[in-house]
Amino acid sequence: MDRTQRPAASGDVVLALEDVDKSFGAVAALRGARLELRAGEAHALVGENGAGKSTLVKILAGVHAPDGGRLLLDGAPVHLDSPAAARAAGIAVIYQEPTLFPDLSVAENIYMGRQPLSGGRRIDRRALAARCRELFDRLGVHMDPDRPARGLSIADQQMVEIAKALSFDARVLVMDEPTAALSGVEVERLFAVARALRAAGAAVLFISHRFEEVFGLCDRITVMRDGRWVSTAPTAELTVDQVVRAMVGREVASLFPKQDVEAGDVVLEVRGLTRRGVFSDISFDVRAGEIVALAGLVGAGRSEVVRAVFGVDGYDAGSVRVGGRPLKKGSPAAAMAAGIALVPEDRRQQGLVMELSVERNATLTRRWKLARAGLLSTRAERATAADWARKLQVKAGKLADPVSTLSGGNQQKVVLAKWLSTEPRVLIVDEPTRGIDVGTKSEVHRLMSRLAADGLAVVMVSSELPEVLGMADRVLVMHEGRLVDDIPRARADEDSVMLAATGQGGTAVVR
Amino acid sequence: MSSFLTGRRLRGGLTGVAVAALVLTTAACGGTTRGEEESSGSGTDGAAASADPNAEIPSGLAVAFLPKQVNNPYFDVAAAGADAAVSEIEGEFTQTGPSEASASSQVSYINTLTQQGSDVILTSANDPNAICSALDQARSAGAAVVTFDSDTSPDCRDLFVNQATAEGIAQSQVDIMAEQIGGAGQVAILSATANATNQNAWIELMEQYAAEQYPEMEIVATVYGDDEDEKSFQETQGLLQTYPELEGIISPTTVGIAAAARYLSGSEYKGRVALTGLGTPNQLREYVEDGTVQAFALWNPEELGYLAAHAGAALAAGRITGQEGETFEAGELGEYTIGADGVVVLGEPTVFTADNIGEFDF
Amino acid sequence: MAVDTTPQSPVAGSAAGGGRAPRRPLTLPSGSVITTFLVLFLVVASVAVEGFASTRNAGFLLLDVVVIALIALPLTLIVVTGEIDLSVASTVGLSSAVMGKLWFAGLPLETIIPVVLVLGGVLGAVNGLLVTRLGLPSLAVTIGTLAFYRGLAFVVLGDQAVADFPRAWTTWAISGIGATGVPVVVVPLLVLVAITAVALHATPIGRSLYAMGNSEDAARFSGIDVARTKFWLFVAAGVISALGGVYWTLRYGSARADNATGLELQVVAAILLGGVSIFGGSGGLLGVLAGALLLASVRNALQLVNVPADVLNIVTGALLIVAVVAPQVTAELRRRRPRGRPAAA
Amino acid sequence: MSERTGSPVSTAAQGSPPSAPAPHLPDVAPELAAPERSGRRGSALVHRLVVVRELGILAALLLLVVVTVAVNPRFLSGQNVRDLLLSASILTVLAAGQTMVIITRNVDLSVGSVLGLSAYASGTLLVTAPDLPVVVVVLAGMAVGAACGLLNGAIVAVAKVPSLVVTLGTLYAFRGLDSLWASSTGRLQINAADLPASFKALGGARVLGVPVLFLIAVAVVLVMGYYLRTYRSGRELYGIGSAPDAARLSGIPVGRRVLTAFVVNGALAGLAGVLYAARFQTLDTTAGTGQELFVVAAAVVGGVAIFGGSGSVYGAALGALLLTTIGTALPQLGLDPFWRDAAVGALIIAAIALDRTLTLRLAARLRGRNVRGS
Repeated sequence: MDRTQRPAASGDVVLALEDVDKSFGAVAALRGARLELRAGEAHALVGENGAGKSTLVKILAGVHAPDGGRLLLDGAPVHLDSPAAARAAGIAVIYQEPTLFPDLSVAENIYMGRQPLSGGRRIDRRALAARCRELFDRLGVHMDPDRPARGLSIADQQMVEIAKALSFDARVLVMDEPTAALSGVEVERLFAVARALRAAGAAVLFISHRFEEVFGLCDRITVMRDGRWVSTAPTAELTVDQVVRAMVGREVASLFPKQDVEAGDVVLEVRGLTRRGVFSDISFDVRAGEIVALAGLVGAGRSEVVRAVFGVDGYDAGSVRVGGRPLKKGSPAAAMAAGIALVPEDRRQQGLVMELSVERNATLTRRWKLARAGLLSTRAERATAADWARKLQVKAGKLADPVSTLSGGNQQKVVLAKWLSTEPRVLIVDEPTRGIDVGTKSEVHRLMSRLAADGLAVVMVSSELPEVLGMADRVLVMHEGRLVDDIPRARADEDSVMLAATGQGGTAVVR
Repeated sequence: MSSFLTGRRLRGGLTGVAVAALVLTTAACGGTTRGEEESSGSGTDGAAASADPNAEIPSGLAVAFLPKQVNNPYFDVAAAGADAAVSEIEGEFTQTGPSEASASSQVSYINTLTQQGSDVILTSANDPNAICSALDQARSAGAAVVTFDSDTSPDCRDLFVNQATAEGIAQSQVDIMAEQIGGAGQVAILSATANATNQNAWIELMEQYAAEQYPEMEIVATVYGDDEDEKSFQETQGLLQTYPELEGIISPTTVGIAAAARYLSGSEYKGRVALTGLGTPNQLREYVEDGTVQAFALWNPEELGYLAAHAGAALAAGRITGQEGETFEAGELGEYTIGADGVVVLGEPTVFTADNIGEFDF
Repeated sequence: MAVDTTPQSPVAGSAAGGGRAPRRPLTLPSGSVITTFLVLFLVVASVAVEGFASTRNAGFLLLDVVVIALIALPLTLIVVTGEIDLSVASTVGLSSAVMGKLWFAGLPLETIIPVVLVLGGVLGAVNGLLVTRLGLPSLAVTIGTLAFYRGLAFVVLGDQAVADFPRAWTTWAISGIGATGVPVVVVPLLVLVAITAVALHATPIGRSLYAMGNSEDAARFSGIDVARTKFWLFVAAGVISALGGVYWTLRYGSARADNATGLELQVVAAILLGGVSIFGGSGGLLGVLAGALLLASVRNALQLVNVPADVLNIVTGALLIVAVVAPQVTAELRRRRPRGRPAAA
Repeated sequence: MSERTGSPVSTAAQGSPPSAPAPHLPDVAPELAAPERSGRRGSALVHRLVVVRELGILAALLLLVVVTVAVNPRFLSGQNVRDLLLSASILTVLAAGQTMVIITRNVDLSVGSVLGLSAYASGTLLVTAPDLPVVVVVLAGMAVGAACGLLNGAIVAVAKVPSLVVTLGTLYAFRGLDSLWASSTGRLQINAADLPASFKALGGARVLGVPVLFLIAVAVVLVMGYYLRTYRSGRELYGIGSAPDAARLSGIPVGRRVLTAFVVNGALAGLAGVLYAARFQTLDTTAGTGQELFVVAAAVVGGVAIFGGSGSVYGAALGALLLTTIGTALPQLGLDPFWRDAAVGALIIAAIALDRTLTLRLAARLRGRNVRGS
């Protein structure tokens, strides 16, 4: 970055949103939202899912135009009517999900539309690669600028996004849940960059569900609820409890209520499971009533293991048994018949068919069982869906509405309903509370705990250490495609899990 | 995506975009059939009725002209002839038809004409059998059906106006070629589609006739340009590669002869390799003038349409029923006699050369 | 029912949280609009177009629709899953050519028809394998087989036409039910329509088709065997197209390699006009049938008033474009509606 | 239409922490640093695959030529090669334009109809004003094509409707317009005799023995190829096709770029129409019918991904040359000409299957080097 060009002195308000409204059709996403970013500060924006954070980000990014209210840049009103305009105004955005061009090179991804030119407005490819390398050096990333983005790991993709944001010399850096897919070390690296930017006088807007990150990085915190501004205050004057109360608007029960249950018989046996290039020689057991967490860094292969167990992916070697019976590989239908349920990692892509109605989603796994003589009636689906919606307290307008109209937490409940209705013996949950609000989160945790108490074998993949430590009877730790440790609840703490996850743990022999 | 192949094939079906779709008279009545003629003798109801040669032609006869495909210059000229004849008899002339030359879309137009209550339908069939049932329905609804240019099975129309006999065409082509190459040497044929019945009948007759009359003339190959310009062009090219000794090319299809002429005129073979066939004066004028083509043949499509319309009117009036031996007046063209199987022959093809080509515009 | 816009509404909250406008289906809802339009058109045409409303014309019209509607049945299912099969008309042509060839070789139709149907299944299976096993885009695959199968048809039969099929069969193919003018074949067609409609709208299989059309991943994670389902749909499309080829051959009494050339356009047009999203996941069979009937009725009525074929083509093209543009525009207008006004949920 | 892309980049990879922190960033524990993993080999691999892809078409082309020459040595005669290049020129120009559209994850099926319309328009222009300089006619034809492209592009970009459907509609509409025009003026066919000699000379003209039409096609390909590779807007076209949502978020004016691609493609189809008129000199309303299959086939065979984002004009041009050569070679090999369509179809399938395999292998290689777990 060229730090000399920054006009705003530290502490000046760079960007402000005043009374911004935004509706989509009849749905009001923002109602009088407010935000104020100062030069040289890291500012957190928190709120439950559906509070309007992402809409606000998209307004800053020029993707959406506000219906009412004002945007002020250096005190002057500004219209960001396109992403290009936002960029020109010095606003860089790192989105929740990386938005790269898989067919283009990493360097082109970073400099798209801003490639260095030589005479005749031609792209100077050499300069492009050189600049990119320079940028990577500053970030400490080793990546070939000429390789295509296709095949990059999520973390690497996120790094490219960060490099892109850096390359703008942005005055305002917006990070919309950038850490959701990152592991601890990577998060640290990202924060280092954010701090460096802040020190150089940029304003950093940081959006996250992880309070330890919010409190670790940010100078001030703005809380939103239901599209409205609730409060803005210096971090130093706030506690996590206060923030949570402001977000939820009520008191929240304790976060991780796993009860101790006597473990029963082994239900799920995984032996020597290997998928070349992804994970190898994975063996573990899960007993009835037990919650077993699969921990590890992103990319360690946890999701891949549970996908292979469930049969969405195949595997090259090993075996899976449920209740002592071998399970056919590569067949989710067989896994379901054997009593396995998988609540997948990506709710929007894998968990739900977003365009279909709540009832269709909730009964998708039970469509054959609900059919009479091969025929399905909407009434049967609705009755089942309504039953589960009540059991799990799903808040939905109408069950016939598309599931996309639900909040993230309620969507996750629909996914759970969809799977619990199959009456599984083994419940696998992959990042069960990612991106859902605090209130629902604890509901989900309570539910898992109750299910385990009812005798279900639960496997939980989670990147949130507190969740892992709070919920799990045992923690299986993966590192680079291998199972490296099996830590019982009593011994599990942040240090032991993190050490194992980063490959530093004693090479505990698992099983 | 879809119509990807549409047009191409359509033109393939349109054997002889302009011309050629001739027909065989008696011989092969279109379509390959297996076994016995199941339908022979099943004739038409009207055919048995007796003709009244002096019947009045009612005014206001609705005469519909249904070519293989609209916007085809050849059929447009024929339509002009038919239109002229219809105004002579004070009828109402309409031209209609599909934009692509397929039998199925022709059926849809025949149905429409049936529904509209046309008195006379003049049509050139895209398929000898596929439009039969539709024509039968039209006839049972009271329409007189005259095919021209390209026939259907004889039992589903009243009359067929044949532009020329297959023998006449075959002989004139071979004679023209023989004259140019001195009656001896290698000759190739550039046809339309590989199994266009009319083309094949001509080719067979040409081979017979050449063997009898010009034993020195050797027909070395028959290739198919599918009535696509580019394909015909490439096939011409291929012929000259394969047969370096080639003396002449006969292309009894307008698309083929035009493409071959264009190829020859732009190549080293111009003037060395003779070219003749069936073509329209407008398409070949250029090549006659530059010497690529010395002579070619075709009948006059305007007269063809004119004759077909008069035949249709005579049928509708009851002057004729389509029986062999009946005669009718066709305006300026004079009197015509119906031959076997309800076929009326227009006459011998016209030969076009540098001397007379200026007189024709179609 | 109006959506509650109070803060507690999960609906209001989530759309905002998603940060994007609620996604409207790309097409008309369930084909009701097109059906209404069809009825209106039929009424207007009956009054305004001489000869349109008659049993004979109805017969002609329905005969023109039969094969299109027939092939539209499996193709609708395929489009709902987000795939496409453009090779259907070439399969019709190849089936017709093979049928002609076998008939010419002296086989009885009772033997030929099952053979041709099996052939259709094989052709569909080739598409299905290329799409599901190799993971190739069906658009590209079936453009390839569109050319390939049509080419094979010409290899089989050249430009020959085989006619001379038994009168009884060819007459049956166009005969009407009593004096109603309604073709006899409409009856078996309606049976197939009913079967397909039930399968799509009221069975577990239908549910899984919509699921995989909207999100293949989510469908797989729900235990749906996406690859196998799609494979069998392609096979079904092949078999039904072969059946269409058999009927086409009998109806016109002529087996030709170029039979039904370009028919895929009309089928796809009927499906899109009927409100099925080209991206998969939405639409219904009723709309598709209405779409097919509307296209045929419009052409029929315009032909009756002597509108030239050039104009018919322009109208067909324009209808297709309007059918996809109109819902987009309405959705856009709905989005731009000033906030606060309740919208139908 | 079938392929819905979720996350644009495969998620099945693994990540390990970046290494070697830059001085001004806080230190990461050195033992956490991973060695370089992607390596320069990534780009080399990609480069090799692209080259392999185009070399593959070239090899197929050579094989075909060698076999044909073995059967018929005159296949490589000057006249025949000239004819072949001439035949390929029009398809090449169309394929170059189509590539630009396909790269943006769109398709233009109306090109055959646009070609017909433009050919008829330029023919009519020449009939009514025979003294017009050829350049003016070329520009007029391109303008007609560009107008068609503008309509296509506007509907696609503004109404956000799938281009497949839109151009399917305009395929019919433009053709209808063409024949409506012809039938309303009564000039159903324009023949060689109607065209001025200066224009007809263009069709057969040669420079150093090479047909001018082919040189025009080569020029189009080179300019287009250079543009797509070297200019920002060209790269943005790839970006749009590679990940449309990302393109929008990156501030790429997606609508405008797509519109431009359609207009340029339309203009090139218009140019192809003029070339068609110059070459065939007999114009009716069916000119160019069915070309869309061959154009899309040429691009796909040439390695342009049907769902956008990758491929080059050079590949598409090679594809056009290969398809044309097949058309010319089959009759000379003595093969039943009916096999041609079947061969084209088989080739399309082979090409996409090959591409798929190469892409999978590439992805596996790029990912494989990341994993040290096994």
